[in-house]
Amino acid sequence: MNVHPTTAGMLLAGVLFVLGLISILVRRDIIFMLLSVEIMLNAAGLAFVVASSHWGTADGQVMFMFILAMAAAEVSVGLALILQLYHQLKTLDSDEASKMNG
Amino acid sequence: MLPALIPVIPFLSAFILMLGWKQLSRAAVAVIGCGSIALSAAVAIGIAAQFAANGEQAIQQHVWTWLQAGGFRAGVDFRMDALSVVFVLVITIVGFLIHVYAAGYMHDEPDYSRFFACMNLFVGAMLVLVMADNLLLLYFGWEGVGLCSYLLIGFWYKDPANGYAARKAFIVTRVGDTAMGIALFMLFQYTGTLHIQNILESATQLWSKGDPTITLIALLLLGGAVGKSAQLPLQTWLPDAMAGPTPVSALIHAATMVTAGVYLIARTHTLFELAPAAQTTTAVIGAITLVLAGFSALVQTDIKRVLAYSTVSQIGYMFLALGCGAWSAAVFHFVTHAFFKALLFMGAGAIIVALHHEQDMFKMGGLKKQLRAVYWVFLIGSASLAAIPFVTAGFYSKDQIIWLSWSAAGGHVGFWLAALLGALLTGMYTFRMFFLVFYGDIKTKVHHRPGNSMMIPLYILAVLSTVAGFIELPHTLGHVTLFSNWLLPVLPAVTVLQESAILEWTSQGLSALLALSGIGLAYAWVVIHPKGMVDFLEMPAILWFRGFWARGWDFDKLYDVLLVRPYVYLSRINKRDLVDKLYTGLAQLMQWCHHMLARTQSGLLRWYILGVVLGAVAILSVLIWRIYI
Amino acid sequence: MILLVLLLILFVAALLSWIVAAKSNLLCRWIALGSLLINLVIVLVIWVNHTTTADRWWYNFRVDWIPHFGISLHLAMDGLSLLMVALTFFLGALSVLISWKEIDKRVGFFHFNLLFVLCGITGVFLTMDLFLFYFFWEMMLIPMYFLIGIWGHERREYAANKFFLFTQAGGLLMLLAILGLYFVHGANTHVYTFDYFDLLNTPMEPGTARWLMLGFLIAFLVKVPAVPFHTWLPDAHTEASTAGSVVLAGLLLKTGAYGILRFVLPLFPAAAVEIAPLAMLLGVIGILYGAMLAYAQTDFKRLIAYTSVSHMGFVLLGAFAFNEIAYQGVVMQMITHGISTGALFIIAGALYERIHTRNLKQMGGLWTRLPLMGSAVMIFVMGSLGLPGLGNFIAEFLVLLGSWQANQWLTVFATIGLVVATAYSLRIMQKVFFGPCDRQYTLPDLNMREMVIIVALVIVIFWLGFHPQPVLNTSQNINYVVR
Amino acid sequence: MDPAFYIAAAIAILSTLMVITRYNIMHALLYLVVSLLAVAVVLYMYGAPFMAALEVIVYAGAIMVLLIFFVMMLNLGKESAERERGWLKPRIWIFPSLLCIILLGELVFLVLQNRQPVSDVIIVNPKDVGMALFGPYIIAVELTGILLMAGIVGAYHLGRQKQKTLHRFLENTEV
Repeated sequence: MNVHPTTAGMLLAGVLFVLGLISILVRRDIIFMLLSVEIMLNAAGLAFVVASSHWGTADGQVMFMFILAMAAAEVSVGLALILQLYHQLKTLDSDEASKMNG
Repeated sequence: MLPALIPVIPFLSAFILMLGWKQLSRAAVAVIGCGSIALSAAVAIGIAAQFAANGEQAIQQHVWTWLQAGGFRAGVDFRMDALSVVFVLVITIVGFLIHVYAAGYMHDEPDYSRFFACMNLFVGAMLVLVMADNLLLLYFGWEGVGLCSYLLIGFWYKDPANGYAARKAFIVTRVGDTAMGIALFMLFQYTGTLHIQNILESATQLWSKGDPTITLIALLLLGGAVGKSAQLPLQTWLPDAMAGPTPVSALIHAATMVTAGVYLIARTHTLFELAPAAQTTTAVIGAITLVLAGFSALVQTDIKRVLAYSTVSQIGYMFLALGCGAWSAAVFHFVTHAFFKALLFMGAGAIIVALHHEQDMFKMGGLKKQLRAVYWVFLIGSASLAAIPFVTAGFYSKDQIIWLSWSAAGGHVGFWLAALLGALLTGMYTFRMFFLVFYGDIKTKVHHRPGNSMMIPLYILAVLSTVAGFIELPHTLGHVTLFSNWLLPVLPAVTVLQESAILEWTSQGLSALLALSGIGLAYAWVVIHPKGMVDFLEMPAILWFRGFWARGWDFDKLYDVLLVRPYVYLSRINKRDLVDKLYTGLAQLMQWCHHMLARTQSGLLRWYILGVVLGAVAILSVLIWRIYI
Repeated sequence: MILLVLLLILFVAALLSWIVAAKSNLLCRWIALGSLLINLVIVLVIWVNHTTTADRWWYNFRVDWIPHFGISLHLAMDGLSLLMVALTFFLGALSVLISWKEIDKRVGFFHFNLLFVLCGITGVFLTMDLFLFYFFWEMMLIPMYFLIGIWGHERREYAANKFFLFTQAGGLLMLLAILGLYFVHGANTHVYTFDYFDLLNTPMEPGTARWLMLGFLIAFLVKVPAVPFHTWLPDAHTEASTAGSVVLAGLLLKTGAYGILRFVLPLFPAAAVEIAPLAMLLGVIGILYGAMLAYAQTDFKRLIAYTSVSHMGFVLLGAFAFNEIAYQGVVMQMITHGISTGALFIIAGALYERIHTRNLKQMGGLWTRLPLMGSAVMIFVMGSLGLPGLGNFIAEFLVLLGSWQANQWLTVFATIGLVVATAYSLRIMQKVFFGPCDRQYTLPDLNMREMVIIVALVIVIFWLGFHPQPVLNTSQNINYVVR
Repeated sequence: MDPAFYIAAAIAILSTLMVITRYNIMHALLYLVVSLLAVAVVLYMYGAPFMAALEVIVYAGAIMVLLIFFVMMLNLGKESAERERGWLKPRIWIFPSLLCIILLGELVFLVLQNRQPVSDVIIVNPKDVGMALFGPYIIAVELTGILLMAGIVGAYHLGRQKQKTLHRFLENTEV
């Protein structure tokens, strides 16, 4: 099959990203939502690496590393927040945390 | 002597009376009120004498420049010429007599001072009207008398009906004034001035006979005159104006103010001569009004309303005369009418007071014995109004009009017939009233006899109503033309087409015969055969006509349906202002949008993400659309 | 310099009266009254001593403010300004007098606001720099907002907000137009200035002129107010305290009319001629529509407010007739309307103090109890229906006479407005003073203070009616409007 | 492309699908680990071996393990799985899924616009990455450091169990 590697990689990244998006849209459980964010971040990182290989430069991979670092920070803070939320609301339902409505 | 004194004295006295309404005693009020008019009358007579001595040279006086702006100039300038002198004399003398009468008539009323203040104010404004040298000052007097009329019709303000009558009078006349105002604008546009003499001079150069512009101007002036003089189609206010005290009716709504229209047309006769169509319209209005009002007068039950309709009818005669070009005849009728109508009104007032404010003629009767003096003067007044030949002033003035309505240049046989019909009606309604009041059974007891201050003016007026006719006698009877000669410098002589003594005799004979037969009919119905009259009047068809005429041919209803009610209805439903709804609607729309937007702020995380996704889809769609499709 | 003094006196008095009120309300009132009377005397002295010269501008005072942007403190006075300023101080002094008893809470702040708004109005009438003009234009807005919003009647907040929004929206359009004019002038002449005299002969495209003129015109139409923009007026007038109503009707509306005469017509003569028929039409619609609305009202003050709409229609009609007679009439109308409507509001306020209602249906027959007040109302009602002998007649007659030369049909309809004016004017008398009176208790008639106010107003309105020539002479120089 | 790529890609997609359809959080996490490993393979084949290693170590290793331990700490069992089942009704997920598929379609359309001739992937050395990282991107690296530091402090601060201390905007809840 003569598919341009960049095209293939980008398609894969796109599919993964959209799957993550679907998940974050349909889930109410806040941990699942965090999970979905991870999927999407990962997909984005993949896209960067594919681009990096397409142009033959290191920038994309650098970006991937940054995404990795950010994902780590995000997960740590996110989990702490979920913990607090769970203690406050006794649930992981994100819809319960809708006090900031208009 | 200064002409300005004539109106200034009543104004001053009105001012004093207004300021001193609490401090002045009744006697003082009466003295100031009547004295000022007497003084004014004296000055007027003096000026008239001076005027006559000077060979009828118009006396002018410039008091101050009222306003001057951008080429427009109007001063407070007075001018006395023959026409003004006639009007000034009638106004001051009749006004004085009525003031004296009112001092007695109103004696028991509260607000004595207010009454005399308004009456003086009225006389002053009326004098300004007839002495004004320019149309703006004339308009000042014109509106001033309207205001006083309003104040005095609504004098007994506690009854809302009086207030409404006053309001109606003011508004209806204001409709006419609006027309007159537009005429003023047009005159200024074409002649560049509102100075009456200048206008009259330049009019003949500016316009040829029958020019549409001058016709329009003359018609608009006629509109003003029609409003003030209660002619068709603006006659409806006058009968209601009888809500005021009787001296007011006598002074304002019979003798002087309502003839302001006659004055205006006579004053601007040059314009009307240039506009034959407008002049004919004047005559037609006069003819129709005098007949319609005659019928209405015939069926009234209120004595003052009979007189009110009779006034409308008599002014119709004057308009007819004006329309036929018989200028001096109209003014002559104004003079005699002022005398005998004031007399009749004040006589009626004396009766009304005597019967404890009873105005319904069918509740009067048999007063001949009880009020002898009033009986005689009322008889003289009625005779003059009905134009009984040879001995009454009314005969000479009215007969002249009847004859000229046919024979004059602007005359027509139709006008003549209408005038004759009017003569018959006048005889009928006048003496119907007379017999109802003074003959028959006593229905209401007399509880108060009029005093001297009320009776003396009546005697004087009775004399005037008789002798005033002898200053102008027709060709067939002596041919005295003192009056028309006097007016000749101002008002041109009438052009008579048919100089035939026989025809004139016929006309006079006919009118006299009709007047007398009218009286005979009234006598037959009221005195000899009252039963038959009642039977006849109760017939359904007659009953309908009676109602129709009594309501003044339903003009009130017509205007009510056509103008008043739609206006009131429209303004009522629009009370909250439709335009405001536009803005409050806008505010509400904004508020609605705010609520809608606020609701999207649900606090649900997924909802927000959905928004992000929608945005992404939209942006990409646009991108694809723009680049690839 | 004297012009700056006029403004400074008001400004200082405003601050002083606020400070002093903490100690004594009476002193605060006297300071306010005194400052206005001093100003009135100054203006009258200027007027009396002035001899007609060829120069149109009586005083001209100019100091650079922000020279970088061409902004200067430029005050000037001609006949029109003088008349308007005199009216401002006269009605201002009366407003202080009528608030003497009516306002008893936050007296200091009230007088601060009152003097401040008067200061703004004076500034508007005197300034000849467009930036400064906008400054004063907005300066009179805020205190007025407080005057309505704090000391008003029941729905005062609604009314105050409405007033603020309408005038602010108009003001912003004007700001845009001012800036537009500034830049157009700068681009065409390379002189960037806000100075009125420099901007007078700005060369510009007809299209541009049209848009800029519209910006100014709409701001002024809102203030005048012309018909589609009039709806703030009845609410504001009705809900404001008496002094607020007097200042609103007597002065604030005049700033709109003044703006049209001073700015719209001279700055954009060609565009103004183009829009003249439309503006005159708006004027006539205002006359008839306002009168019709006035006729339907049952609230005394609201009725008077709508008569303002009707009367200011004459101003619009005359301003766009482009001839001297109409223009003189407009100036007269501005003054006489201020006097007569102000007087009616004062009386409505006095009546409210006595019977605690503004509802016409609950009045009637008051002549028996209050003959003096009745006479006063009679005079001013007659004024508002245009009775000769009172100032309003001169004004309306001149406007109509002038506009007849410009547009005859519209003038005919405007003249019909006089009939309708009669209907609503007499309705006031009928509902309030005529008819039976069911009040058994006695009401105090006008007291000394109110008599002083009313007599002053009556004298002025009669003076204007019988001898308007001094005013007409003062406002005579108009070659800059009618070109 | 290598068949290996297709296999890895298929595994990644399938396992991700499994992640998003699981009711049990633990299963989902484990599928996610699989997915991440598959992606690591893909990364390797795109010439980024170092990144592949990082993916395995940091993502699949550290982050996922952190999540797993967290879930275990909360002790979410059958109940939450049941609740999850109740929430995931077609009515809920159909519309968002359609929307996302539209988005995917657009992405695919855009990606497929790439008409360049097929070429091999270009391998980028870890050394180049390191040079770039500490060359032009040095500021970003510093910032990332600060971010991680903030993450640590934040996690510590938020993770502390404070009795009765409600967060500012969670006060007055009807708990």
